[in-house]
Amino acid sequence: MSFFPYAVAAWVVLIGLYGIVTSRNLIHLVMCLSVVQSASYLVLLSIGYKDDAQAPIFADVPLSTPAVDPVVQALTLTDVVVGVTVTALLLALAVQAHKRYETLDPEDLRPRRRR
Amino acid sequence: MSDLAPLTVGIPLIVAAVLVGGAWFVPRRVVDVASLLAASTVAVLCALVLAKASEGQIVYWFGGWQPRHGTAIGVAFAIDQLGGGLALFCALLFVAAFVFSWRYFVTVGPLFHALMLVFLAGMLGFVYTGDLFNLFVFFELMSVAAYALVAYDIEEEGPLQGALNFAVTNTIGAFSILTGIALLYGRTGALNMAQVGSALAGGKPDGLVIVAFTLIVVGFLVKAAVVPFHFWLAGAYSVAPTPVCLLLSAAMSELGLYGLARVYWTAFSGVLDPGDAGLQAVLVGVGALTALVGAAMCFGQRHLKRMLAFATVAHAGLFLIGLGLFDAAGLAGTALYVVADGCVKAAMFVSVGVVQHLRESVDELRLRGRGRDLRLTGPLFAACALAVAALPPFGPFFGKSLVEKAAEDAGLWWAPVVFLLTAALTGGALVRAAGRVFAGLGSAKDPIASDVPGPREVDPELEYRHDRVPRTMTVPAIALALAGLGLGLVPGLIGNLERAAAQFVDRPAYAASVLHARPARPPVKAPSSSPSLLGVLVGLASAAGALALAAAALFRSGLRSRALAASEGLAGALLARLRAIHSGLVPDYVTWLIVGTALLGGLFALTLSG
Amino acid sequence: MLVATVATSVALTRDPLRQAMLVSLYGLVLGVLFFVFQAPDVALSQTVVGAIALPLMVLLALAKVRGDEEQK
Amino acid sequence: MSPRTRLRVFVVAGAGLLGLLLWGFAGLPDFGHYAGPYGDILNRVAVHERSSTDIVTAVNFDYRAFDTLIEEFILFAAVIGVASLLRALRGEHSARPDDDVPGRHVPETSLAVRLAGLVLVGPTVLIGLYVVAHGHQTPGGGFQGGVILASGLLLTYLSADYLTMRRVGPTWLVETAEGLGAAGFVLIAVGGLVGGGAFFQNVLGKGTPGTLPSAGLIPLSNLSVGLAVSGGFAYMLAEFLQQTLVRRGQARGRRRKGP
Repeated sequence: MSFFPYAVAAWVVLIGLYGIVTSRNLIHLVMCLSVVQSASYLVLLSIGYKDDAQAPIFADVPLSTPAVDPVVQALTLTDVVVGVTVTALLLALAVQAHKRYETLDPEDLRPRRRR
Repeated sequence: MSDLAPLTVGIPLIVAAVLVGGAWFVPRRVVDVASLLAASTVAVLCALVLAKASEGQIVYWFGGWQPRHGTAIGVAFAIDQLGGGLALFCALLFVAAFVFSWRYFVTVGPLFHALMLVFLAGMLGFVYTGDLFNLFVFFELMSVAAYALVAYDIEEEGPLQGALNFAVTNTIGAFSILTGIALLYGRTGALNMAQVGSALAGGKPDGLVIVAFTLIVVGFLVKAAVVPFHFWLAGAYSVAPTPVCLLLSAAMSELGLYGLARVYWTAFSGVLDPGDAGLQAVLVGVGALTALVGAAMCFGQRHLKRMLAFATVAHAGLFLIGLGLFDAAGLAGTALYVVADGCVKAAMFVSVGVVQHLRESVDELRLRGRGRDLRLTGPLFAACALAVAALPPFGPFFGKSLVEKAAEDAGLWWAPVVFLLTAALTGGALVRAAGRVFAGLGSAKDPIASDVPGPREVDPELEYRHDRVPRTMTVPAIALALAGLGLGLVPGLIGNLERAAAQFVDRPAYAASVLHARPARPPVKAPSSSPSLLGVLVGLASAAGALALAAAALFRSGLRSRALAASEGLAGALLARLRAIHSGLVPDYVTWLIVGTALLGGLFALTLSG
Repeated sequence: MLVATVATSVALTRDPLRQAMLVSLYGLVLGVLFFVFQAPDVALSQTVVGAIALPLMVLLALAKVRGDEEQK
Repeated sequence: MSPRTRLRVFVVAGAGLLGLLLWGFAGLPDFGHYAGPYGDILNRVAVHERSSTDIVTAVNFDYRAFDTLIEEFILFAAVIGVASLLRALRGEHSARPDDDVPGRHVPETSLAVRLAGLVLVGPTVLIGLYVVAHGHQTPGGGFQGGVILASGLLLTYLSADYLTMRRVGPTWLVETAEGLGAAGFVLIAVGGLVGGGAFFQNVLGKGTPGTLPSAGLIPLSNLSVGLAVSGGFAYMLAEFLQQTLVRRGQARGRRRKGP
């Protein structure tokens, strides 16, 4: 059980990448990318977890209670925001690409000329 | 005095926020002036910071959270001479870019300027920071600003795909870096680079360390556009607006490599021995591959911006060779090479921008002879092309020969050959372009050149046509070119760089300075070297090779030799293979990224864990 | 375990509209998991972002694209 | 590469990557047995030093506030990016703003949704504000609250229509909020520099842990982040929303022009 969360994270990375590699739709691709990113939240939070410890919030518990690592949580928080902003930008790009090329399938964007 | 360091990041951010907040009230000229002023102020501040950093490393703790008992609890900037110098270089490039864009975009509001300022802040913070997670955050800031800037010119023909590929691959790169950082945090419980380094030092390079190193290296190599992570670059650069191109090519790729060097020397050098032959072989090998692939692709382009983009790839490979030597001499040479080459390439991008501005095309063949009346831009471009071919005594030559020398000292006898080939091919392509566009030489057909013509754009941002080149465009071109060409001749610069590099690679001193407030000073005396006779010969040879290649490409119909035809066929076949790989599809590029990561990881595992 | 399953189904769903729903579910599941990991702050923001903001943007983008295709 | 070869290559390389990741993760401390020093130190000292009972917020807005500042500007850059990406079509395709097109087709909304939306707007905004204000004591903070506030704006859209939404939160206001919030955060940092000697130096009294006006500058930072985030997200959502409408309006325009 002690390794399980990490294995899940690795699996999430792989499956997200698989989705990207086989994607036929740019919006689908962007969502798969956000799945890949979510793996990093999993890794970070799993690292900081401690058995039998409470959340790092001392609003109504004594200060001596063991608590899980707050730093990884702060990092994850930042990471979540970064992830969603990048996703938003990518979605805007995908919408714009659809306007331009009238397709979302990457295969249709394949160039026909020598590069 | 050390309070100035955070201001270099704060000022552009606050100006950007004000520009956007007041977006609808502020006239365009005010925006121009404000952003130019902000960039210049930042450049001055960077110079002051650099001056201070040469007296000893600046360590600045945000919020005043000094480390307790040698444990960092806050975020710090740690600025040494090399970092300070690089930051100054970036800031100056931004000044040039803002001057150039004075007349470039006419119709757009302040969004462009705000993005540029955010981009500037991202670069500076990335260079200055001494904290791993902060490094990641700045990396993302830089990236997001860059994605938006690349796609900024939405009216042009192909930006979106380039921007999309750029954004997807670089996001995966950033994810890779973050996972690497998470692994390090899990092992060491620290995010400060110095502390991570101290915690890792002396340990054995086990799976976690190697995988973390691989992931971080991959992330930075994606940004630096090193084969096989380079695919996004040409598409992105060839579509970005000229001022953005200048920054991407001259600064951003190089910052990726800087990040690699910084993280390696501060965090990993205690556990992965810099003298390790395997480590060196992997990175130098990847660098050499990148240089050759980039150079070959560069020679096969006719879209001038794509040509410069592949030249950027090729040079990133050369820089990686310099860094991959993992010693101070290689680092110093690379630093000089980066700055000189960056200035030269920025000047060339500006020249292309001028041509595009006047002739509405960036296509080498279509432009043939149409640049003849550009009395200033033509010679400038040609001189820069020769500088790329490492003609002595131009700036890039000095950097290149220093790296070559360091490589030879490290026992890599074949390195000068790679340098020679790369410089000759990239320089040759650019000299060819200069000859065709500005002198009208050669024919308007080229069997080797790519079929992708430069987009036939009528730049909608230019509401009025110019027959004259605005001075705001020529001045930065001249300034950049002069800086790049003359850099190697600045007295004492090389010695200074070598001292700075020696400080950069001294991990224990860095850690002591950051964690225990013991100021690290650059060593007083370092062996100063100058280019050897062999270096000069190699430089002359590569310049001659560039001229010969350009001549062969331009006057092929006049020289009906069988050998030429045969070599042309061979080159064509080789290029066809390479081009097939550059398919322009995101899924392909992501697949290559995965392949590259797995390969690099495997190689590191084989060479390091023994 | 649940996370892995939902993530897999997100990546394997081809129809973007259905995928958007699954992404929302995935965000929710992750949020719950983070709560179990004793990270209420992160759980809150993950739920807000992953289950609401992100799928909303995707849906809007899809609506836009669909609208374009209909009119063709 | 054809899709098939790509898949083959991926299977091989992906297996390598999976192995690599697992090898790396194997070196981590066992799940649930982490013992890094950084977080423990903060857990011990932060309540005293910062009077903030939520340590995560203390880390985000004080110890590592600089990260959060940059994160805010990533959001800022993305918002500008979305705005600049989606900008062209407005000028390009429809000469006048679509909202003014007479007889514009308003998407049908059922009465139930409208009612539910209207009922929810108030609480949503309230919850958003609460989450922002109490970030230093309980879970939540400027970011989470900001997103909730932004989604409140979208509820307005659901319950009424786009025009009302524009009236409630005009674009320039939203954008100004975004800029102000972001600038405010930098100003707080600079204020620390002027008042206390370091970027982000705390210059206000710490107050009693657990009460609303405590924890020094953290609530202020929270507030400006909340402003920036709600402005930013609202702007992005509105921008996407407008995209769906622009075309609809334009489709009508085209049909009118057609034979």
